[in-house]
Amino acid sequence: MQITPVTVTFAIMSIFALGGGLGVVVNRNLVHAALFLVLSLFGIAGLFILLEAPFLAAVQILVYVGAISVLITITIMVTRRIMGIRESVNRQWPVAAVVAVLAFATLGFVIVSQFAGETPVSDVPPESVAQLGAQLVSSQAFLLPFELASVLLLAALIGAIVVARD
Amino acid sequence: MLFMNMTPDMLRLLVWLIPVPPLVAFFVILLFTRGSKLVSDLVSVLAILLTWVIAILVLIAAILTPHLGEEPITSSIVWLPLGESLATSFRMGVLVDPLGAVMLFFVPLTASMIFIYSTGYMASGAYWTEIKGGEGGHGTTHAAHDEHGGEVIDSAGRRLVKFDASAWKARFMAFIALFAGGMLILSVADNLLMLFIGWEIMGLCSYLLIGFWNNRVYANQPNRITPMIAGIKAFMTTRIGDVFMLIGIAWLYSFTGTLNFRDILYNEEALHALAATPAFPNLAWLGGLTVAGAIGLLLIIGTVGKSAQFPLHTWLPDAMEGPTPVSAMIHAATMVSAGVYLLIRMFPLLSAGWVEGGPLTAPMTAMAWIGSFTALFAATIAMAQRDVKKVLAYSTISQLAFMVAALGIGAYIAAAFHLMTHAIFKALLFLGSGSVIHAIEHGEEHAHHHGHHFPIDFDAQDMFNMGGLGKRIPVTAWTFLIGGLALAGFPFVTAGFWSKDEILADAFAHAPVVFYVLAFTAFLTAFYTMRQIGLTFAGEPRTAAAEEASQRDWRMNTPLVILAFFAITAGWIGIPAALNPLGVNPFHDFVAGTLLEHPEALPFDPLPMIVSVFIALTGLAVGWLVYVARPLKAGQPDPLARALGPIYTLLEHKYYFDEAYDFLFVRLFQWFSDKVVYQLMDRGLIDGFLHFVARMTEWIAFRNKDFDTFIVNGAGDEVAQGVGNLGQAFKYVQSGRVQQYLAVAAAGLLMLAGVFIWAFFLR
Amino acid sequence: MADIFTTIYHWLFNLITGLGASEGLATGIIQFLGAFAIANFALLILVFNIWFERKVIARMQDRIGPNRVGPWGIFQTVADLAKLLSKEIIIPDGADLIPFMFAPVLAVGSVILIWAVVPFAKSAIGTDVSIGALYFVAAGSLGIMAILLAGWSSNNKYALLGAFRAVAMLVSYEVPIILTLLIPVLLTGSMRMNSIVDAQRIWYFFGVPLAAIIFWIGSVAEVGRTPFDLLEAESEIVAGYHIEYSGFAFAMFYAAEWAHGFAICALMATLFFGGWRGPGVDQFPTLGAFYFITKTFLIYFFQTWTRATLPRVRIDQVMNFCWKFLVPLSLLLLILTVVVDKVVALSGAIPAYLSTQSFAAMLPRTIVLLTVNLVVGGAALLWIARAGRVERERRAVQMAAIESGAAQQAGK
Amino acid sequence: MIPLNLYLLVAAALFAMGVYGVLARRNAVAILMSIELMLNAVNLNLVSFWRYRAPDALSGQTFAVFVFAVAAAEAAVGLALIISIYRSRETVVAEDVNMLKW
Repeated sequence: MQITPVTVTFAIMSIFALGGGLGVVVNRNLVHAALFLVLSLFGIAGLFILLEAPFLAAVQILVYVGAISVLITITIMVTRRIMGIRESVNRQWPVAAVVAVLAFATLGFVIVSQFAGETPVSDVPPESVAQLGAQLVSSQAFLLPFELASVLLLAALIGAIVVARD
Repeated sequence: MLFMNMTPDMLRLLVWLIPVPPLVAFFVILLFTRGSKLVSDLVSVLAILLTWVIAILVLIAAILTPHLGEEPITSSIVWLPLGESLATSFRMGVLVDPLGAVMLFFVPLTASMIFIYSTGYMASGAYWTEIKGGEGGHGTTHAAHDEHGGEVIDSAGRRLVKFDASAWKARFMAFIALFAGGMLILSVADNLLMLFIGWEIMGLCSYLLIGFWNNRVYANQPNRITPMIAGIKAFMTTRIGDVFMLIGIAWLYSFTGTLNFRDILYNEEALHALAATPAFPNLAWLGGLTVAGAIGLLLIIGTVGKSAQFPLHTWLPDAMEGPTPVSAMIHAATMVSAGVYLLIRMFPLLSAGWVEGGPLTAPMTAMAWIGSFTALFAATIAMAQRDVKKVLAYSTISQLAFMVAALGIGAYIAAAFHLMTHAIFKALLFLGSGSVIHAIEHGEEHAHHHGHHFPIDFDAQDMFNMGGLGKRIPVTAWTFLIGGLALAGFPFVTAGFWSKDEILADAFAHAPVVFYVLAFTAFLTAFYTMRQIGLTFAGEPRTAAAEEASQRDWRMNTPLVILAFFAITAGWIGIPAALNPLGVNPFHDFVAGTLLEHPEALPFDPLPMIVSVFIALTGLAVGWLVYVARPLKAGQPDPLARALGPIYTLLEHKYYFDEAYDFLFVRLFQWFSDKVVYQLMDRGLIDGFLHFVARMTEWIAFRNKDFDTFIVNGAGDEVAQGVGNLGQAFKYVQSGRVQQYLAVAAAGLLMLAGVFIWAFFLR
Repeated sequence: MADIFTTIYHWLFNLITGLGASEGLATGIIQFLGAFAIANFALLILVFNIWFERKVIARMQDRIGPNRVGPWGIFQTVADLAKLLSKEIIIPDGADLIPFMFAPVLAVGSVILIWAVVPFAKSAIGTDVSIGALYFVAAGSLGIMAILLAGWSSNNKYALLGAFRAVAMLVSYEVPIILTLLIPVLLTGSMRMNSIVDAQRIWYFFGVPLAAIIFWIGSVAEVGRTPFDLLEAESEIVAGYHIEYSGFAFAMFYAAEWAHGFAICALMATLFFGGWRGPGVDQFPTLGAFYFITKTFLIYFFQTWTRATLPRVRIDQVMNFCWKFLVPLSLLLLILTVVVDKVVALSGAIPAYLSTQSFAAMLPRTIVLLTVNLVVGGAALLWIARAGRVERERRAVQMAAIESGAAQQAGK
Repeated sequence: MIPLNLYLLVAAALFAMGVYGVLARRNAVAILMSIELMLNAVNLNLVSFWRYRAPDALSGQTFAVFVFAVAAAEAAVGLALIISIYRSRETVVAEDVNMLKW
């Protein structure tokens, strides 16, 4: 694979995503972990752009960085006493490590053995964003799941308020 | 009129809207208007009436549609699109074909009536409830009525007070609204899964409603089943059927790749494939059971549970613990009908590979046997019941069995016809009985105000406490009479006659055995109906309560009258062509369209009709002679008891089925869990081992404590310590740490993944 | 009819390829140069903006304002800049260094990102992505993270307090912003900035003024300018989240805030005031840039004007105003706009209702939407007037109680 | 063009990290963050399969949108729970919240 802007971008974004992920799970300082999470999410967003899904990339930034990460960071800051925790992993971390490695090995095996060197079957149709929007509200496509998702969000909203208030 | 210039799209939209109002009403009541009984009544009744109007519009449009069977009113949306194209995704939708139209005729009708009736029925009444704990408890067994709400002690030593039965009325209206919504979903569903959703909604509601008076107890009868228990019982029993049904549905889906009725039942090759493929190729002893057969049997089990057929019938009589409108709802309009509706709907599948006159398929044979047996069995029980509602309950089982048997012998249209008429007149009977109970309770009130004393276990539902109500509640009496005659199949006038006669005619033509059984059952039916009418309305009052009984609630009387009207007329649309002034059998011709190849009507045969006329009349006559001509005096035993002797006791105790089940399953499992698991394994093995070890060490230590105390004690301590540590070590399995559980789960998942890889890639 | 920007583009392209670079490389270089130019514009224009604002406010407050450095004190900001740059960046004890240093960068970056989708002229736009509007919201939401980090890493309770306040307010005000941003997007049928501008033969402001106003209020709150400047209210939380910042780090926050303030003016102009649209722009596309800058500065003047006029509001008032007034109002407006628009379009009562081809073609739609907006806006005004009256009465009662209590105290 | 399996490998690695974090981190918030990582890995898979296998049917993107919704709901509720636990038990260490045991 020759060096093209795309490959370079892919490399950088993957490094962001994976490095950020690593930071999230190993960093002792939670605020830094949150920062790494943001970095990782950025990487994913970049990969989305490479996959020609700009809408998802924007939503990724908006929802994850703009909302979820902020939420997480605020929680970290509100539960401030936990900053005292020194050791960041519990007693079973070796088990966890083994499980994680095995999981990666399993997935990797399937991926490498099944999807080696596959390239897109066709180009993305123009105005795919418009199509996406149309599909979400078409009764012949995703209308029902879409409504369900909105109800779920409403329920989560109310539930979160009820749980978190004094 | 509106439906004349209704575009197809509007029509489809209307079909979608049919189940909506009750469901909305459910949430509105539960969320907002809970506080006010009046508003809740209005909301629910308006909702169901709206549904009724919509349903009537759709019904008329459907009847006006030519060849409705070929081009039914249907529309569907994608449930959840998966994979690369939207075309292959699973669809949810509505369907109104002739059969669905029949459902749309009687379900909203009966439901609306029941709703209106409930607003009156649930408005008053009181029952005993137990006070837990606390001090005090003065009062005697007969002090019940002296000061109202006063506390009494019953023979079981429980402290009871009267509880206002109308306290939770709003909730009740909400539940039946949800119930009606479930039934309507089921009626308009165009696929098995959606049907199953409605089915389960009703299952839940039946639990909620049967156990509605969940704090009710029966004075002096600590062993009598309470509403709470009855609800659980109904739920559990129907669950058994539902599980099998779900398996059947899954099997069907995995085989055909769709659950849509039209796609399966109206396409030759699918049915052929189903009927051709053996279900268990490697199980020869099953005698080449086809997939269609196997799935059919599973679905039948579902119906057996839902429609309370033998052997899963026991929940239904106990469901009588619920408020009477619930009994009417569950038994007439909706739930039990749903079971039979499922069978009728799936009939092409059940009869796949069956040709008119040919050998019956496995499911049909099963239905024929179950149906005819249950019919007779339940009818005999019904003869000996004292409780006015239990009689109806067993008669319901028996009538449903009629339909099942009819399907078993291929009498498709007769079954649908009887389903409709039965729903109407059985709803009428239940509402009537409810009004009777109400009257007796009012009578009890008045009589007590006039200084009468009743035992605290006075049962307002016991027919032997009634009598002579005909003059006191004429509306109820006449409508009940009409309903009873319809049930007994009083010739040429009532709806029940024509539908039952059609079943009998079919049976006579196809399966003589079934015919004889059903004919005899019809005789019993006529008899116990007359017995009930006689005991309830004829003669002189046998108690003070009956003496002063009264019921003048228009909310309860109007539905009775309306239903009585339909109980007469609903049958006329199905009069056989030969007798019909129109020269055709409209119902037959209409519903026949539902099937792929229309069953042609039987050539009219006078013999079965004569037989059924004769049977009905004799049954009624015998009942008349025994119970009406010489009405019972107070305290006089049931003449039937003298006639039948020990059999009567047997019947009275429902063939001891509850006891048998109790012994077979409940006790058995209790015994197993107690003796085997607890005593033997827990106490015996584990504790025994520990005790043994401990005692042994102690023994050794005692023996040798003179010399060598040190080692042996050490060893003993070690062993005891070891045992302790073992326990300590093991208890950590249950650590309460979610992450440990997760780790185990993940490890298990990985193992599965490994197996998967090995199976699909490495092998 | 090539405009100046395309001319420049071609000239550069030929130049670089002439130097022997591959076409891809040339495009890349030019894009980089474009980004560089836009970013610098966004930052350098501040130097002028700050002077402009100080001058305007001074005039409004009957002062002269900066008048020493350079003609009309125009170099005042340069002097301030030099001062700030020459100051030491103090890092407080126990500060979390990485976030502390990263926060200002993120703040400035998030603002500059916005400019990537602002169309100066039809052909002068950083990148005309198909999701421009969404991109703008996403980029804006990054600023929140910066504030949070700044507040946290300063290891100062006032900073953290200010950060929480700021985040609470910004997150809240994003809701009405997004809801009203949807309206021009819906009317255009695209999130592409250029399409949105293109569709404005009649400015959307005349069609949906209420949406424009709500968007404006929300944006001002996002920027945190008066009357929403309680985020760095010196009088209550000394300086909010950037209390511990000094020197250039502070300058970056400062720059970020002002740049953001200017960026929302540009977006306002783009979304509701027809962006680069103006007479003769189809013949001479270059005119577009001129129109755009003019509109932006007019709006900026309006912003300065509000700043000079309105007093600061309390945090609880800010939040209530957002959640209890703006959000429901914008939701209602959005739904009504969609429904009315759809109904009129589908009913076919007005031919070519959705056409944006000419002024005349857009007139009926504008009128329909305008009526909707006027009705909703009128109702909203009545409602909020009532609410305000109730509130004032409640306050009066409270104050009376307090005073009577105080009087009793004095009496004792 | 990048071959599909590279994207999938990145996603798999991210997922594995998430698994490790969920199982090994002590702090509940950290666990939540790891869950977010896993969700993102899933999204990456969905989108890349959509791009490479079925660009015409937008099911992949649509499901990613649903995952966003679920993730937002999950984060909101999860963090609310963490805060209320912190209020009542003064800790957000997952293994200290072990009332449900033997």
